[in-house]
Amino acid sequence: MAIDKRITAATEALQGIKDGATVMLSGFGGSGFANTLITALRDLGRRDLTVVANSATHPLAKTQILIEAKQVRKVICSAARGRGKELSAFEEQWKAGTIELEVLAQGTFAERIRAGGAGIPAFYTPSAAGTDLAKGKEIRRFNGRDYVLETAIEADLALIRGDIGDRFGNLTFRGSQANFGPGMATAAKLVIAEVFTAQQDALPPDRVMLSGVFVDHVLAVGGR
Amino acid sequence: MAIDKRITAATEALQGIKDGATVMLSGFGGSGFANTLITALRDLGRRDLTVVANSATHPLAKTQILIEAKQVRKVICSAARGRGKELSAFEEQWKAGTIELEVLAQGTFAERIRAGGAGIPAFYTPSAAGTDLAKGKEIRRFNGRDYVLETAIEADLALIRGDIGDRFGNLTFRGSQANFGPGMATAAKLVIAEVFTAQQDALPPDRVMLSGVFVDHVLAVGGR
Amino acid sequence: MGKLNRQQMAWRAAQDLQEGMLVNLGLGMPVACSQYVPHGREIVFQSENGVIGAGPLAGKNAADPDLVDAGSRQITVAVGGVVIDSVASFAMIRGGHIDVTLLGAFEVAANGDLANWDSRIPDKGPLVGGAMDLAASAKAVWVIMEHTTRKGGPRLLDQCSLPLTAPHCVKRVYTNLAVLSVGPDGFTVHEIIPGMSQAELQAATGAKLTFAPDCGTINAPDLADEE
Amino acid sequence: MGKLNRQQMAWRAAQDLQEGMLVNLGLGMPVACSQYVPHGREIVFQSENGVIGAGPLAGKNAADPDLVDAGSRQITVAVGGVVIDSVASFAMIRGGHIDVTLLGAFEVAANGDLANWDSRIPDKGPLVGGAMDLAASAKAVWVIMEHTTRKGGPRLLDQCSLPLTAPHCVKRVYTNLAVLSVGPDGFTVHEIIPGMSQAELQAATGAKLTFAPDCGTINAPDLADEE
Repeated sequence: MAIDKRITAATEALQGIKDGATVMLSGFGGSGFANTLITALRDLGRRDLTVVANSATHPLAKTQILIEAKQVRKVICSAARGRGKELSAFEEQWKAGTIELEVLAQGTFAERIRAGGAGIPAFYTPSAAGTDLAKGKEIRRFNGRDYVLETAIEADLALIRGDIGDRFGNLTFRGSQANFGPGMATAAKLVIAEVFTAQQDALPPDRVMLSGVFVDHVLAVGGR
Repeated sequence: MAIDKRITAATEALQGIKDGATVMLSGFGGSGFANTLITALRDLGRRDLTVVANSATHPLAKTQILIEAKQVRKVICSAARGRGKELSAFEEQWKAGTIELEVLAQGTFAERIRAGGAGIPAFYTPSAAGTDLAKGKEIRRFNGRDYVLETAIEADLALIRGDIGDRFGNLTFRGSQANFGPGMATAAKLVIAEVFTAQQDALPPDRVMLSGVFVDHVLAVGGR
Repeated sequence: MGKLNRQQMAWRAAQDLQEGMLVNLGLGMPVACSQYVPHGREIVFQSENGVIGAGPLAGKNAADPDLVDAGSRQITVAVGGVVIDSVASFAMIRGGHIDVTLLGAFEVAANGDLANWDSRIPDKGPLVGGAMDLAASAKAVWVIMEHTTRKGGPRLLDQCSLPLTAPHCVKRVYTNLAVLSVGPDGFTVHEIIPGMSQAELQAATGAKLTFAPDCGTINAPDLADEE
Repeated sequence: MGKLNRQQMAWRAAQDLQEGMLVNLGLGMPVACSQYVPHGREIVFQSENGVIGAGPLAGKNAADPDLVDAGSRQITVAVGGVVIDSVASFAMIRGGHIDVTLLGAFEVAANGDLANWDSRIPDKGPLVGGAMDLAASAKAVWVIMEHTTRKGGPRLLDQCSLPLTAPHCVKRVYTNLAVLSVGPDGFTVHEIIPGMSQAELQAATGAKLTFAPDCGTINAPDLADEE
C-alpha cells in the first residue's frame, strides 16, 4: 500500500456530493477551468448547488452547463456579465429570480476563499468600502480608514485544473493556470484536480506548485 | 538604464532607517537569517528599534548583537527563551525591564506579518483563544467558537535571506530558508535581501520563489 | 482642434510611467499603454490574474491559451517576470504594492471618487472584477477616459451619478482633451489639446477646473486608432 | 511492572498513525515517532517551518544547515514533499489540514485542556512557538508525556494548573503507563502497561479514570532509550 491519489474517472469520487453542496470552480480568462470535472458534476445531477467561481458566465468555462441544467441555486463571483448583448444562461435565471447572486470585488472573492482554507473566520478589507457592495456589511475604522468585514468561504467540493500531478496529489500549473485553484484547494472538504498528465513518480520539491496535502484525487485528462 | 537592484554594500541602502524604526528579521532554526545585513544594521547604530523576528534568542541569528548593543526597545516574536540555563542577552534586558516583549503564537506572528503585506488591517484567529495570550484582546464568536482579533504588523525595514537573486530582485530559497522571508518582504517599506549570489540575468519564471516586486535591494554575500 | 484618439490617450498616459514602477493596466485603453512606454524604460506590468511582469501579446505561433492576462488575451511573460496565483496577486494589490493602476472609467468626481464598474446596463449581470481592489489600494490611481459621454455630457463631475468603485482614489485623469490631476481643490488642468481654450474645456466639464500656472499643450504623435 | 521508556512511548503513539495522514510532530518525544511508523505505511510529516513531507535526519554528508525542521534538526525532504514558507505553513495548520498533531505536554485536563508551553521557569523568556496554532486547529491533538511529574505528582488532572496552550483540544494521551482517550466523560483508559492494576493507575492520576470494557495491555518492543 502506498499513497496514490490518481483516479481514472471522477464519478465515484463525486458520489458523496449532495444536493445543496457548495462547489468551488477554478479558472480565469480561459485558463485553469476543470471542464472535464464540471461535466462529470453536471452528469451527477445534484441540484441546489452554490457555485463559487470568479465568473458566472465565462464562455470557455463549463460553469454554464451547470446553470443551463438548472442545478445552481446561487453563484458567488466577481463577474456575472455575459459578453454578448443577449443574456447568458446565468443572466436569464438571475433576471427571472431563480438564481441568487453574491457579487464581490475579485480580491475579496479570493481572500474569502483563502480565509476559508487558512482558518481565518473573518477579516477586514479596504476593497468596496464606500461602495454599494459594502451595503449591509459591518464597517470598522482602523488608522483613520474604513474597512469592510468579510467572512471565510468554505466548500464541500473544489474542482481545479493543473498541468502535471503525481501520486501524492502534488500539482504543477502552466502559464496562468493556477489563478484560484490553489486557494480553492485549501478551502474545500473534497478536492479533485484534473491535469494534463498524472505520474506515479513524485514531482521534485522544486517543481511542486501546490502541495498534494490539499488534493484528494487527481484525474489525467490530457488537453494541454 | 534598466532595473538593477543589486548592491555591493548595505550601508547606503540603510541610511534612511531612523531611531525607533520597526525591523523585520527572517530566519528559523538556523536557516534564512540575514546575518550580514543585521551586522550592517548594528553598525549603523540606530536605537530604540522594534525587532520583529520569530526568535529573540536563536544562537545562530545575529539578532542578539542588536540586543547586546542596546539598540532594541521592543521584540515581537513567538520564542523568547534562550537555550542555556544562563539568561540570554534578551532575557537579561527583558528581566531588567529595559526591553519590551510581545509574544505571539507563531502562526499569529506569521499571519499578522502577512496581513501587513496584504492590506488586511485585522483578522480573527482561533490560535491562543482561551489562553493567557488572548488576555486584553478582543474576542468574537463565529459559528459557535471564540476567535481573537489580531492586527497587521508592518515594518520600516525587512532584512531577509535568499539563495539566488537577480537584477529584478527576484529570489530563490534553498531548503527551508524561506520561512518568514517572503511574508516579511511584503510587509516592509524597505526590503533588503542577502543572497548567496546575485546575477544580472533574470531567473526563469519557474524558479522565482519571491517576486522582485517585493525586494528593493539584493546583496550577494556568499556563504551557502 | 484635434481631440486625441484612443491610442494617443494611451500614449500620453504611458509617458508618465517611470522606470521600475509596478503598474496594473485595466481593460480597454489602459492595456494599450504598455506599447507606448518610452524605449528603454523598464516597467513591471501586473495582471491581476497573477502575471507579475506581463510581456507583449503572444504571436500566433507562441500563443498559449493557458497564459492569459486579466483581459483574457494570450500574452507572454516578460524577462524577470513570474506567475503567482490569484490569492497572492490580490494580496499584492491590496497590500499597496502597485505603484500605479491605470483604469478606464465612466465618471470621476472632483473629490477623487471613481465610478467604473456599473454603467447600469438593463438586465445584464454586474461585472466588478478587480477594479475595486485596485482602486482602493494602489499607491496611485490614474484614469484614462473620454472627456465626455457619447451624448456630450460631462464625465468629470462634482459628484458621481453612477455607483462608486472606490471613494477618493483618483490622482490623475487622461482624457481626449486634457491631462488633469485631482487634489484637495478638485481638478487641476496641466495640459490641453492644441487649439482648445480653457473656457471650451471648462464647458465640457461638470466640475470647476483650476488651470495650473504652467498649463501646456499635449503634443501627441500621429497614431492610428486601432479599435 | 515496566514503565515505558521514551522510545517505547513514541513507538506506541506511532502505531496509531494511519496511511496518508498529514502529521505534525512536536519537539522531544513526538519527533521520535517518525522512526516507528509500521513499515510501508506512508505518512506525510509536516514541520511547521514549512517542510511538507519531512524525511529522516540528514546523514553527516548530506546535512545542510539550510534545511531544518521545527526543532532545528538538519533533515531531508521525503519523496513527494515540498517546502513552503511559514505564512503558508501556518495557514495549512490553522486551516485544519493537519490530521494529527502529536505534542509533548506538562498537563492535560479531563476536559481536553492542554498546558505545554509555560512551565514557569523563573526569569527565562516565554517560548510559545507553533504549539498554540497546532493545538487550536489540528483535526486531532494527541499528547505524549510521562504520566507523572519527576516528583511523582499527576499530569492528568481535573483542571490544568499551568497556563493553557489551548482549551478542549486533546483527544488522546500516550503516557509511560497507559493509552487514554479524552471525551465528554473525561479520561478513558484503553491500554495499561503489563503488571499495573487499574487502581495503581488511578492512584497516579489526578482525575477520575474510566476503563474501556476492552481495556488491554501495551505490548511495546524492547527499545533502548536514546536520550
